[in-house]
Amino acid sequence: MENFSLLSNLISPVILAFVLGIIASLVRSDLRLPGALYNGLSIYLLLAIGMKGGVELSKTPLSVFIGPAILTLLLGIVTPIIAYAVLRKLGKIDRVNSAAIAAHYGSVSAVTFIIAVSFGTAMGHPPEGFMPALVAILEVPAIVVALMIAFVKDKRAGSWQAGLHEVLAGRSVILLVGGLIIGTLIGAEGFAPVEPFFKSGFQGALVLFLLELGIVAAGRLKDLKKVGPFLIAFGILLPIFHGVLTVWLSQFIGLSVSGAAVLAAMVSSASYIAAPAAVRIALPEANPTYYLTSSLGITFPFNVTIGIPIYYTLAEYLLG
Amino acid sequence: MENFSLLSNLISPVILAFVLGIIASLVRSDLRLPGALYNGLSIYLLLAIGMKGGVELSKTPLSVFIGPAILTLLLGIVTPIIAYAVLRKLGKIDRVNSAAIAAHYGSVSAVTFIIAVSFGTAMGHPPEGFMPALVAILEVPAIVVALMIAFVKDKRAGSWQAGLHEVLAGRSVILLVGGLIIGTLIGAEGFAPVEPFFKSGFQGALVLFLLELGIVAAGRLKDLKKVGPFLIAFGILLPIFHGVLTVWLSQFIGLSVSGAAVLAAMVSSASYIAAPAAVRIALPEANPTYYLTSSLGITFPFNVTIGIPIYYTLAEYLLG
Amino acid sequence: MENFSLLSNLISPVILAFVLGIIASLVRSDLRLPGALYNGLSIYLLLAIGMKGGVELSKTPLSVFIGPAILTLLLGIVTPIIAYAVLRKLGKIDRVNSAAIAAHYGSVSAVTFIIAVSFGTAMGHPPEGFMPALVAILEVPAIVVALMIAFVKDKRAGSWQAGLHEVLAGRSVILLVGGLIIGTLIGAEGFAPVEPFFKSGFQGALVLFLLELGIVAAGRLKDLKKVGPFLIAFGILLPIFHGVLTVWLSQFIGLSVSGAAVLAAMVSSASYIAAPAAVRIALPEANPTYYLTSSLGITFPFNVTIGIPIYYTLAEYLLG
Amino acid sequence: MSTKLLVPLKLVTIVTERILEDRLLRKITELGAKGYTLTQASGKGSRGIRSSEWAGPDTRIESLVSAGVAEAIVEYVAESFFEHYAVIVYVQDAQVVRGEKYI
Amino acid sequence: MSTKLLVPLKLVTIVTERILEDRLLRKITELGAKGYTLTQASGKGSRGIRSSEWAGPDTRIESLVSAGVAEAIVEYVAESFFEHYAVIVYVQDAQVVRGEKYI
Amino acid sequence: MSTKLLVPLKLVTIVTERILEDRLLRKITELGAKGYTLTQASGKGSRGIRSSEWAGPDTRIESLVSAGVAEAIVEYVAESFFEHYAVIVYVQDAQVVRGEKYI
Ligand SMILES: Nc1ncnc2c1ncn2[C@@H]1O[C@H](COP(=O)(O)O)[C@@H](O)[C@H]1O
Ligand SMILES: Nc1ncnc2c1ncn2[C@@H]1O[C@H](COP(=O)(O)O)[C@@H](O)[C@H]1O
Ligand SMILES: Nc1ncnc2c1ncn2[C@@H]1O[C@H](COP(=O)(O)O)[C@@H](O)[C@H]1O
Ligand code: NA
Ligand code: NA
Ligand code: NA
Repeated sequence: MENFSLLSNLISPVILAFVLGIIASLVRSDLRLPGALYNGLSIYLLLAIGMKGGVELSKTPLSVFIGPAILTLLLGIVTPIIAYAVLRKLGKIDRVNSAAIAAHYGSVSAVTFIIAVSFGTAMGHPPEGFMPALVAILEVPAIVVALMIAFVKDKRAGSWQAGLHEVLAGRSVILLVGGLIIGTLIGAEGFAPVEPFFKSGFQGALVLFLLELGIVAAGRLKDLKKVGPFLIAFGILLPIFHGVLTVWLSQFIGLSVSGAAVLAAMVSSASYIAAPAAVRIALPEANPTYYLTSSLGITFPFNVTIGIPIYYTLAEYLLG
Repeated sequence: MENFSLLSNLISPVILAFVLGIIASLVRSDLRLPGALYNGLSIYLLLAIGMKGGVELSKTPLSVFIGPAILTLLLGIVTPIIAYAVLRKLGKIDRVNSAAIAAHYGSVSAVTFIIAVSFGTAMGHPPEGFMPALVAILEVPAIVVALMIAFVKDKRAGSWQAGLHEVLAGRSVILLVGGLIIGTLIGAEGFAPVEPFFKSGFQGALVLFLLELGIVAAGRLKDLKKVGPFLIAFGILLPIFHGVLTVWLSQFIGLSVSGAAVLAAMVSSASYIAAPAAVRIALPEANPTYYLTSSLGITFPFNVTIGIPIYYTLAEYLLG
Repeated sequence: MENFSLLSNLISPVILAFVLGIIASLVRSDLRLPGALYNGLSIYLLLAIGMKGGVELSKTPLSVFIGPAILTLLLGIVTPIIAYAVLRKLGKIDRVNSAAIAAHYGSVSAVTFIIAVSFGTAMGHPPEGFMPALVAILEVPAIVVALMIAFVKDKRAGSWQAGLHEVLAGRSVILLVGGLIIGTLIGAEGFAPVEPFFKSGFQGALVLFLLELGIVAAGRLKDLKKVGPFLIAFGILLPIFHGVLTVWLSQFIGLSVSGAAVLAAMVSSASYIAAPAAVRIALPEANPTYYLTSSLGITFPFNVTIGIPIYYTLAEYLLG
Repeated sequence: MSTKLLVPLKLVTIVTERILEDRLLRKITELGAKGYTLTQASGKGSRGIRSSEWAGPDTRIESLVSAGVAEAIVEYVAESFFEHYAVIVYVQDAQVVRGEKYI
Repeated sequence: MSTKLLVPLKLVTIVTERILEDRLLRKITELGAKGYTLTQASGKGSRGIRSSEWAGPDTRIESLVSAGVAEAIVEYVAESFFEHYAVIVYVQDAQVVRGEKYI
Repeated sequence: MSTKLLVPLKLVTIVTERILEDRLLRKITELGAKGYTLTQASGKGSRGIRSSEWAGPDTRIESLVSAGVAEAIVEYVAESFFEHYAVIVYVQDAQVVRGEKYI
């Protein structure tokens, strides 16, 4: 499986579109995906992930799914606590900003997930079909845990309930969970008529989405100075730690090599859609520069270029 | 043909997306399709219907098409008169609001049409290919008739000509009729290169469209109280009556079982794109709450869940 | 090859959509593609052209590509000079407006290019796969040359550097060149997963794009009076001259019949995306009515209906 | 402001249903407006429910005009649309650069 | 302007993060605003970086209200949002047609 | 309004071609504007035809500034853009909450 190489990952159209977006931003191009299109693409991608996951889930025996599901839930609870501890103890970052960042690193980036799946699939090793269900499981708990940490001691400017509503009724969760349920109900046969739209078009839509994400991420890069060296290191090392931990734990629940690698990519990834919205509402005192720059400007590019091949290589080594 | 069951209709991805939209709205999610995308999807869907209909029409002998065309035209003239009479006599609704509602129930909902076609196709009984041409025929006359009723006696605040222009030059008619003509001119061969876009992607695009339609319809549900019990009953019983009438008449013009059922769904449906715009211009005194809530909040959900299977079952019984 | 007929070109869905857009505008329809969608489509089309060109380029030996590339570059330098001379000498048009128009007629219209390719492909004679790379080569030089002409003698209100930046960092160039590079790097294998999105959907997306282009072009038609008979004749005769010149020169560089015809269509076409933006910045004194009406209102419709079949017929005659 | 460039004019703002846009623009041009600026808007007012979600969102029309023209526009809109359509109109003072262009 | 149709009111404009929109609209309605007009906006201010590109662009809220209500809205926004959120609020005079509707 | 929170400032509004946006924003920041709000717009003016349909729709820039900065912006725009570009600029009074932030 020497194919899990860094290079073959880097020259996928999706990653190159991300790079093109960064370059376009650096040369001050007028290129921008219209907001409506970017929103539309994110709705499409999330619903597609959910539905495809649901279709697969409808074929999966509970006995196969239960182990990965429980592990994912546990990691969703543990990883924000790890992240918080590291930020407070090693980074000396104040409580509210630590909790805000922890919410992001405990939750999951759907795009990182998709790219991890594509990477394995392109290598000829598609992961388990039910993985999208794990994305839905991983999305929420970390945000809840991190907000609990933030609210447990102090009086806060924001509203804990409003933040929770923002996650639970936010479009990420509605589309992922709604899609999962729809996919489970309709099964493969019911999915067939919409398959050309949601499956064949998926990778191409992702190219456009990452073009814009590159433009946005480039805008974050100029804030690297402001976040300081600790947060830069944190944004690379914590994902590696979470990824390694996940691969190691995956040994015990019967995931395939690719499944373990994809779960590692998910756990190591930092949310930049659901978490920012919830944190902005619940913890307005937290500085968005910290959590957005680290999750979108550092961890996301790191994971999709270097992180994912590492997790695959490690999974191959431990589980292969 | 016991397959024409309610359940198999309800668990299609399209209907479930509609339900998901309703739920998203009820839990106050921030999920909304951007306006530009919703408009774009409606342009795509209408043009696709038109073109596919035109391609089929180019293969259909006039002798086969003429019967259904004349019946459709007649129903487009008669049904608004029926609707008006019922609203005035039984509902005691004032003249202008009755005419406004009648315009909607005489015209046609393109989405209901599409879902009716999909239902039959999924059951293995696709209707005649020229049906979209009937949508174009059904769209306009009812609105003209209803406006005539409204303007014949009284002086009105709005402009009859402006309303008529709004229907005839409105994008529904331009796209349906334009698409029909394009499809007829290019035929199957000319359609081939654009077929992946307009045909394979169609059902999936409809899923996104209905997601938004669910969100909008949910916004209408809170007005159910305002429209009162008569209009709620009207929004269910009139479609059934129109549907039954249509199926019964279809016996005499050589439509297939599916063709009759789809025509019944069309005739029974209420417009909520072309008619509201025309009525708002021509009859501004009419209260939009009445016509929008009944057509979008009551009749549309009724038809796509319960109505369509009823029309199919009846058509099977009478024509099968 | 009697198939290269005017009629078979005119009844393609793409041209008919353009006509439908014109009609919609003439009857004052409310039909308009939302701006976000129109922008999104143009991003999609340009990136798709670039990527497909790059994939083909990765298979093309340099020896085959070098001849066409040099010819294209030369034509990109010579045609704006021809255009400028004609406008100044025959048209007596002032220097700044002549330079502005020359920038448009030296550069290239990507949509004209696509339609020329489709035309040949539909006739069973697809041109060389590397043609999109020639679009990228043809886009910029003419604008540079024309701005040089404008700035060489006089002090100008606009900024030459800003105009140049507008072309080079403009989304046309970023997407075309970026797409070319991505396509070259990923090759056919890497392109496979995104092929359904970028290739199968392409013709259909073009239909929607031309619908809007028709609406916009119709808005230009009312300015025909303002631009006067000289510019109308110029907008038809110069493209023919450029097209004939290109076909004749193509004999010497080993292009196929279709390749020569497509290159002729490109060279004869006038830019209406990259050039207007650059010219507006660099030459604000120039009157947009002149360059937009002639390039979009005259040359574009002429080329896609009559010009392209002429270039094909001539290429067949000279090279066939 | 003391700049000699500035001319005092009236800024008339109209927020109304998209469906009236064409008619309104034609009319205010007739009444003497030399230009206008449009933005997409949405909103809530006394008419709880409107068809605007179907006819597209509301439109917000701004026009800089002389006091006389402002008065004519205000009267026209009030008479023609207030009864049956969702509409709001207000007038503000504005100092306009090279304002004589717009009179 | 001398038209008898016009009533002097206050136009309160708030530009802020999209995420606050719902809460703000509910509150200004409570405080007495009879309507509002929304437009999408983007912008730059003292808070260099904001999450608005993720939470969607900013929102621009305009409401025509009486002087008293304007004061209440201004105070509410200043107290509730100024410290932690990107927000700007300003008040202008406006002559509103049939303005008594909005008081 | 009597609220002590309010500071009288000038609201400068510029509607112009999208293509000038970057340059204008850089310049008004240089001239002392502490922030701005952008909305997408379209419109009609003295220049019947413009390239804006190609360069994207117009842009509407609003900036709350001191009287001095307003004057500088007005002069800059008038000098640099009035001749060749589609542009309109006007200035209004506004009472700004915590307005000292923007001076
Ligand atoms: N008090 C207000 N302040 C600002 N805008 C308003 C106000 N009232 C109404 N509007 C706007 O005017 C439109 C029509 O209002 P109405 O005719 O009262 O339903 C609404 O959709 C709002 O966009
Ligand atoms: N001086 C200003 N003029 C106009 N709009 C402003 C100004 N300052 C801030 N804004 C708007 O208010 C938002 C929040 O500003 P701030 O809280 O200062 O970051 C910005 O994104 C702008 O849209
Ligand atoms: N009288 C006016 N009132 C409001 N906006 C205007 C007016 N005149 C021009 N504009 C706006 O300014 C832009 C440029 O105007 P102009 O330079 O006169 O073509 C137009 O596209 C409108 O958006
Ligand atoms: Na994570
Ligand atoms: Na009907
Ligand atoms: Na050219």
